[in-house]
Amino acid sequence: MSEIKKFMFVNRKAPYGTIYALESLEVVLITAAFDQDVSLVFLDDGVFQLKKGQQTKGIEIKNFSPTYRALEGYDVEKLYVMKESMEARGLTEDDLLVPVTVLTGAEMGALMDEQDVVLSF
Amino acid sequence: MSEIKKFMFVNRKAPYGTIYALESLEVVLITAAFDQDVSLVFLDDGVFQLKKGQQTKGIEIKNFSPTYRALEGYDVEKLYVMKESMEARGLTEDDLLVPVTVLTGAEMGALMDEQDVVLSF
Amino acid sequence: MLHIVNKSPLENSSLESCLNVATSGDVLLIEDAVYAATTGNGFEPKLLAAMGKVKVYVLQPDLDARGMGDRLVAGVTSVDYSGFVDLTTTNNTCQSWL
Amino acid sequence: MLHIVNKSPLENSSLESCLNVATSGDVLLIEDAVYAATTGNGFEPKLLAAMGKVKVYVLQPDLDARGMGDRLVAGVTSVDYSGFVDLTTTNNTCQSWL
Amino acid sequence: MKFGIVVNEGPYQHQSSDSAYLFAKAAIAKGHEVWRVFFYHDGVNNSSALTEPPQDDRHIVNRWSKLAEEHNVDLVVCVAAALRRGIKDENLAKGFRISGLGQLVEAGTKTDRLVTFGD
Amino acid sequence: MKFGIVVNEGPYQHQSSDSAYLFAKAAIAKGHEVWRVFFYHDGVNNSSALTEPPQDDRHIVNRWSKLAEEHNVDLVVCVAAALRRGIKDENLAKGFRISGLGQLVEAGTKTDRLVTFGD
Repeated sequence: MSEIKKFMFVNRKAPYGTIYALESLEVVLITAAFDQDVSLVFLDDGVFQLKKGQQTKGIEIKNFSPTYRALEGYDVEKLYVMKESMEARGLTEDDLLVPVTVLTGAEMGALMDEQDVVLSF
Repeated sequence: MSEIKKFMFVNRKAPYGTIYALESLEVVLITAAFDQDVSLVFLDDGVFQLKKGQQTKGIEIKNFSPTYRALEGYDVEKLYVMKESMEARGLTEDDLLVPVTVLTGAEMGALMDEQDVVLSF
Repeated sequence: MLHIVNKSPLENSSLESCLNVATSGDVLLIEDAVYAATTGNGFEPKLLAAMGKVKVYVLQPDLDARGMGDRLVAGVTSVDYSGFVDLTTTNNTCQSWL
Repeated sequence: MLHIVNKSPLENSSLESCLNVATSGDVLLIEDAVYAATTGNGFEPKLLAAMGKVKVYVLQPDLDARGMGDRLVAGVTSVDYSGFVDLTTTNNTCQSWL
Repeated sequence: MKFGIVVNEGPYQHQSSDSAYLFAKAAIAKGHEVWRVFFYHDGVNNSSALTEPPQDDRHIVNRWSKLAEEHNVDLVVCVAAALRRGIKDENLAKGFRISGLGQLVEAGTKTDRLVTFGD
Repeated sequence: MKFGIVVNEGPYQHQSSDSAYLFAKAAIAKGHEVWRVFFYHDGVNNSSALTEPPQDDRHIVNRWSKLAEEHNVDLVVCVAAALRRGIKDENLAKGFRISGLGQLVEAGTKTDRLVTFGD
């Protein structure tokens, strides 16, 4: 693919309750492999995807959270978390698996406006 | 089936956006056909199921709301709507397709406690 | 950009999230989100407040299907599927608040 | 009776509806609803208020899966799947707030 | 006690099917009987014999089949819901059977407890 | 304009597939091109050849097949999502093809607009 576009992945759902977080991550990896400009944003319950210490043995579902740590290796480095969403869930940056940039809702809206393609699952 | 039990069907979802309302109605009809004691309760967005004047031609989905009017013919006569849910949606009893008994949340909770089987879709 | 919302605001927080993030542009309510644009619903005050910064549209076929065609909140613009397509072309991108 | 809730209270209104209707009995939080029983979440005050009339349980495996095992709100009782089964037998009926 | 279980969502997309399965297994481990699992709505997709998850993932369909075989659990798929979603005898996994909604009503009348899992 | 459409939910259970179809039809009616529809997550269930809704209901699967035939729309089903949910070539409806997630990325790069429908 010759064109390079700005892809934003909007993650708004908690992990495990539904498969969206996992299957979204699969798209992110492929999009990065196609050398596109990838941003991931986490807002609402999506911030829970990045919570440290996930232990899924008791629900017999694979823990896919280590993949977030591996994103850097795929040159996916733009990770944004919405401040208000994090605060409403009693979370701080220290609770998250990876370093992120924290944005306010308005800043996130502005960032969204700059994209070529916005994908939401 | 010799046993007669008190079945309550809890309808909490709007019609058309998802299929639950329609497929729930199919279970209600069968349960009545098996001569069980059937109650239907409508709360939260479920009260929208009973809204008069549904015109589904533009979305190419079958309008199943006339079935609520037919329930009486199947001896399904216990229909309850939660007062707070109706009010929060700007609806009154006049907006509904069928006569219902209006209950407060607490009254609905008490009615739920009396059932043998509660089914929610 | 165009923000598309498809969930009832009385059951799900996605419309509220959308309105917190969208600082400008168009918001289109489809499927169960159309209830947000009906008079007397509990979310109405929040929708009215947001109408200062975004323009709100509603998909009429979804409103009609739900028997709510006659109670549209003033200031909300009704569109059919053809108008929905137009909104995706007049805006550069669209985000679905699923 | 036993009320089973499986949705995040920050995204969906089902837990709030449940707590408005349930005047007594047990409430079990499973799947994404377990977030309601974690300290510092926005729904915590409403959960604490409800704990005067209902007893609240949370499914520990779902809490652990989400990395929230160490931040359970005080007064909420944690159960495993075996305890979930017990709750359905000690109560006469159960309603899932889907 | 005698349990009936209702599953309203398909495998993988929602956790409901996993929760239902782990509940059933725990009930059986405690000496209860899981008399019937009724698959309704998208729940009928739990019975597709063609399902092939990644190797490192749980196989939700086979897990149900095995539970049925080992503990004599009656796995019933709603025929109307199944036809709407492309589940027929030709792609039905082992241990499942397709039948009518009356089987759900019966699960309500014949069991001590009916527990529903869905979205 | 050239459109890409993403469908994330199966037929009947959610309205998303209906909305996506009516949007596609309206876009074509206005002279736009619907270049590709990508079916992801439970959306893959839109492609089951075994689907048989009641006679008085719309046939969501056939409707997609017909759209593809008449307007040359590329209907792509994600292979990983499809295997997880029991969709394979043997039960794939006419006009659909199974392929990888790269086809979704391509739908993003090669079209003017990408519109997502889901739950």
